[in-house]
Amino acid sequence: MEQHVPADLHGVEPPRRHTRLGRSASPYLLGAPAIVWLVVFFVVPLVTMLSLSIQTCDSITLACTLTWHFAEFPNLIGQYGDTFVRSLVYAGAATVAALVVAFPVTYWIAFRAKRKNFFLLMLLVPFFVSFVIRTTAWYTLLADNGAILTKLKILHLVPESFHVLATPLAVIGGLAYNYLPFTALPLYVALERIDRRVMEASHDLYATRRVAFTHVVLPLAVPGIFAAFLLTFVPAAGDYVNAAILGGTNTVMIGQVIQKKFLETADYPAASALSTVLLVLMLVGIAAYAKFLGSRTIEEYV
Amino acid sequence: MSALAQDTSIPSAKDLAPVPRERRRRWTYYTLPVYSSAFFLYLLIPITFMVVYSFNQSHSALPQVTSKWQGFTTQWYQQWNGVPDLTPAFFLSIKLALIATVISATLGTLLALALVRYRFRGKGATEQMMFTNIAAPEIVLGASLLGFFITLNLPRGFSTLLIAHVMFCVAYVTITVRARLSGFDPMLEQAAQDLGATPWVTFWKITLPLIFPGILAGALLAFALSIDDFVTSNFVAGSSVTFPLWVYGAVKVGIPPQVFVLGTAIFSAGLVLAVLALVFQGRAKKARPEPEEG
Amino acid sequence: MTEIDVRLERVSKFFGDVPAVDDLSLDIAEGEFFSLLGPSGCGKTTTLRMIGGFEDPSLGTVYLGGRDVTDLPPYRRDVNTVFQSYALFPHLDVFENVAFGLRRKKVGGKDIGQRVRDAMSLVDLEGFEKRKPSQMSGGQQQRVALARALVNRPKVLLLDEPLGALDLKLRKQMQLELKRIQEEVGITFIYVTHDQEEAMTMSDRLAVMRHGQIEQIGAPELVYESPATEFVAGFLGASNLLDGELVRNQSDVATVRLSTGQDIHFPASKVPSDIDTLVKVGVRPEKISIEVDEGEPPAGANWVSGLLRIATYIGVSHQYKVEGPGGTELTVYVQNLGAEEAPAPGRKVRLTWRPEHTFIVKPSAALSPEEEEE
Amino acid sequence: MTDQQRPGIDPALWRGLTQSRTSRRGFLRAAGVGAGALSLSSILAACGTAGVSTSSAAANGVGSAEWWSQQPETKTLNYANWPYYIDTAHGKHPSIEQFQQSTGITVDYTEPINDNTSFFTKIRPDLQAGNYIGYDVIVLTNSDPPLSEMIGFGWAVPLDQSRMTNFYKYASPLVKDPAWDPGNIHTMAWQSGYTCIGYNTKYITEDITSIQSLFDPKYKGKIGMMGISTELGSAGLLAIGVDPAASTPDDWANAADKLTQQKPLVRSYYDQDYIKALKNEDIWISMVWSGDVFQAANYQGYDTLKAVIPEEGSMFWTDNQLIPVGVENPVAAMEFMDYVYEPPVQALIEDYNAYVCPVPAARSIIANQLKDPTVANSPTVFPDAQMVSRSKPYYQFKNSQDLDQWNSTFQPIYTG
Repeated sequence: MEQHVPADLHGVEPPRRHTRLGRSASPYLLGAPAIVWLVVFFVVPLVTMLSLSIQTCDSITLACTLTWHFAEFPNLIGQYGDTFVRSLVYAGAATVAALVVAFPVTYWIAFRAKRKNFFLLMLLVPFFVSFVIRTTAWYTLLADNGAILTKLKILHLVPESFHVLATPLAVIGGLAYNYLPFTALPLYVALERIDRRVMEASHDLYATRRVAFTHVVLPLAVPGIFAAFLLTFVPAAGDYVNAAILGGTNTVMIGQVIQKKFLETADYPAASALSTVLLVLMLVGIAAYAKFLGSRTIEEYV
Repeated sequence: MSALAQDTSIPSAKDLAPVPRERRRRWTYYTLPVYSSAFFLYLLIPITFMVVYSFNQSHSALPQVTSKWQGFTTQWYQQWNGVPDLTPAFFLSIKLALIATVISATLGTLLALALVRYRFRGKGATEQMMFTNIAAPEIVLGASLLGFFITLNLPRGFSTLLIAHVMFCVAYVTITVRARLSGFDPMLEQAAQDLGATPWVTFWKITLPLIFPGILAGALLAFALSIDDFVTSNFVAGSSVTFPLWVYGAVKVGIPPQVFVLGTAIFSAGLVLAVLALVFQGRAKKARPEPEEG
Repeated sequence: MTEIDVRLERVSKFFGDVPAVDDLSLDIAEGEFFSLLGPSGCGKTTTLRMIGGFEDPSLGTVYLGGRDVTDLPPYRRDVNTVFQSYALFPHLDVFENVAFGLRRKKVGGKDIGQRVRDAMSLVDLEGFEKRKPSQMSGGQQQRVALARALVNRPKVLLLDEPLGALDLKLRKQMQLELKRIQEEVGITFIYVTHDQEEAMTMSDRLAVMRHGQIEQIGAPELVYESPATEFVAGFLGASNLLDGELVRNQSDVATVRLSTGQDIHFPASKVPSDIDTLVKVGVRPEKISIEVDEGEPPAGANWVSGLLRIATYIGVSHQYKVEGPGGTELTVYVQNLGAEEAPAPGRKVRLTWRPEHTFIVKPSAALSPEEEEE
Repeated sequence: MTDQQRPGIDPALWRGLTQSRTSRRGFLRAAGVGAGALSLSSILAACGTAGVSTSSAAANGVGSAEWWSQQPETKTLNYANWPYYIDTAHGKHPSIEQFQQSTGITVDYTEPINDNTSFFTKIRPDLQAGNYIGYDVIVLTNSDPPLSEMIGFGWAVPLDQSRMTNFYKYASPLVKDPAWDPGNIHTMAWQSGYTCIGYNTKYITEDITSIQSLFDPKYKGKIGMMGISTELGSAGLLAIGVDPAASTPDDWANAADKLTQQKPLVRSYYDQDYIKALKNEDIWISMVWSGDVFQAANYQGYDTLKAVIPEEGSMFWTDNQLIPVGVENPVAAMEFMDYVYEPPVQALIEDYNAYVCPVPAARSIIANQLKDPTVANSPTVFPDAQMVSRSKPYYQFKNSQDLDQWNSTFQPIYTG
């Protein structure tokens, strides 16, 4: 075979190549429609609204001017501090309840169930029924003279004056029920990922089932638990429909206040300021997640 | 060496009659399945209530849903469109959900492709934005969007509903499709291009068929989110009334049984679609090559 | 056969600031079975992907059949690839996988059927057309990938470690099969591998790459017998290298003086033109004979003394590890003829080889851990 | 509601419930189409515009006798009303058909108003510029700010009093010379309604006669109040014996104290959903809108529900027809606004919507000619003299500080 030695090209500069335009631009071309949509219809409105919290508005003419008026915040926190705390407590209780209720089920689906996809679908099934209808169904079922309480009262299991609606329990229960899929799915993702061999290894190293669970499964599921917590707690803290339908006088949540401020009294600075506080709480949660568990993993669980 | 000696002293398996052994299971083995069944039952309570009470008779001049069972009837199914304004609201929701699903599925798929395939400036920010979008309380989304539309002097109605629905669906679609894409071998696309397929042909012949179950799952999620949305729609609907908005309004005075009929219809359709998607996905998974050891 | 089919002209590829391929020039003749050999990260796959059009060179030009294709996307190049993971389309059956390229070229339906059948018989897979890739074994999938590429009758076939996923036995078999097919179809094959044995078995010529550059290029025998660098010598099989100084370089015999003061002689034609005085001399383990260090060394032969450390019986041969001059470990393979008693460890031994089996190389930088992994 | 009153499905009835007068107050406002819309756009609008009354009717002589005398008699009329508020049969509005036949004026009757504030927002830029907003007549409620803003900013054309013959002849005293528009300079009522007390006679056997019953500890946990600041505040004022229309901020504070003390007794602060709670028997007594209880008791079989106007009085709200500036067909507008005060015409409308009728003379026509005694004999459709005397007007907000103060006094009660 003849040797093909390339001609001596040294001394001539090789032509510099440009990456084909399509290649470098393609992520932008592909992503642009969705990104632009989100920036224009999510980020910009959000920032605009947040800026309202430091504006001053006239409630008849509704003229607002940017006054860098931060005084709204301490006022509102003073006035609605209890409501805020209540919202956080309810959302926290609902989230913990949802976690506790959902964890064994997701564990079962991830580790033991045969038709995983089917049961995952079952978790999502409530989504196919309007959330208003679901909540109304609970309302009807739990009414003071509704199907459930009447029977309990006939059996004298609860006193005649017992009621569930208009109590914190009803609101927390409603929140926990409605946000369950958001709790269950990240949990499932986290548990599904745990390598079965790690479990075997732990048994090999003399771990009982309980020890394997507490020392292997739980720590490995922590990012998922945190993601589930975030995805349940944050929307629940801002929710107002559950409290509006199922709650009563002393179960008012901050979402209801914001809604009233926005839609009834058009008190934009106050509503925006309250929303800002809510958002800040959420961002603190996300930041904490990113700090402790790395920002990469956030997306993996949603 | 002593272990080896011991080993050889054990009679070989052939010499022993097989001992029938049943795997002994402690009662705790059954707690999880039993608990899970109870959990799913609990999840289904309000849905069951809806389906069952869509067959409940009513003797009132103005039939409304109550928890009192008054006898079986299919009357409400025959008169499914008997409530004025509910039917248009229902169809508005269907139309809105369909269009929002198509748009968000398209945009979300494209974004997912960009996120999985490329590293680009702003990728991290995009992912953060998506997460914030998903986690943000709906009331904040709706309220800020309303303010924005008013600022732009955009009349509220179908178009603003559509914008809002795409806005809150697109991140979900992106995440779902991306999950599917990350298991996708990019070599397949290179192979197609190597065999003479242009990027366009490659997308239609290779990429799309393979990620289709992911897109379907994302679209299904988008459809469910859209048709169920109340809070955000509430802010941006203008004078349009969607199904959840109508129901929320009616809930305050008592809802007609037709709401349960239409709710059951949406639920059944969603279930059928989801099961189809499941079957489809199962088949697609079977068609994927098993990773070779080595 | 003298037609140049693929030419790379001063091609570089940077990922960020890191050069994966560094100012590489290469000509490959039509019909040649050419291998790019090197450890992982040497740039061999990147080079292949630039020929295929999957990577754009940062600098330089790629020619196919004399035509500048640097800016052409893969689907406009008359080149096909067999991917490492095969990249068979999971949703299409075998027939449609193989027919994919033909359909893109708008070949008529009848012709497609015929050509697919031909390709399938070429790779010995008649009758598998209706299977899905997932229903086939690794070896069968490999053949489908080959058929899918060959059916398009490309000018050049690129193979990216196509046998990497197969077990050893199947691999050996496929190596022969690939060579047979290549001879049958007469297409230029460019084959990327990190397995030197594989490269030597099949290639007409091979290029050993390191750090994005070609260390040596040539026929397998040449590269094996006369490696140009310490790296090539080490990468292509075991070799024994001794540090020394080039003291005499006359017309017919050259001499290298080892650190022990001993001289090693070899034909002057083996001395590369651009070599310095500090060199390494080497000899392949199978070229060495080993004997107990007694009496006069044979005249005209090169020899060194050492201490036998380990003797290993490996069936076809005996393998000896000897501590040579300056503590260098030397390896010796002795064919198992069953005639002699093997020397026992601990003995002083003498290693002897013929001057023409000696080679001389430039010292290279030490191997990085990733390279050694291979 | 006569000929359509089949059991089961009566579209009109359904509208009455879900899109009723009350639903517009409660649901659509809660639905966020309203106040939100108003404010943000105005933020922008108002940022650049200092004066709002550049197009003031009075400033340009619009609505003066001289102006009216110059207006041509056009043959079209664009009328904007709330949905399901006018008689409808077979897809037509008989009262309008009749008007068109007798006058030759073509009426384009539309139903774009779901909420006072959102509608006001839509028309506001045109009003500000003095443009024709596309409607010659619009209908706004006195208890919400937009009506007083329309009048205050001079955007409501003073009516031609000489063309109000039917009105002066037949209008009920409840809507004549109202507090929100003394002398009916700018408005003529369309329909009215009460915010009163509803209760379930199954649980409450005594006669409820006083608003104090809402504050009675023996109904603890079974009391419903409205979580709407104008309604709740007015109820509080009535309870401390202050006439809301004449109240002062000091009174508000006292009323708020009273309401705050009441809070432990209250099951929940409702908007329109109080009616469901009443029907479910979750609450026994509540602030209600009269129409809801009327419909629940008469059409839905909740016959133990009863609405009463207590001796302290009840808040009385009215939807008002008015002519916006920039009007193109003012004469036709006047004609139609006055036309609906003809008793036979009003009887048609009233029998359809069953709110508080502004024309007492329509009663006998409904009873005798339309043969619908339920509507004719309802005290909430045709209030008797005692009820009229107990009808209380809402407080009229003077300025933004006023409104702010009201809201910040009463809103924390139900949002705290």
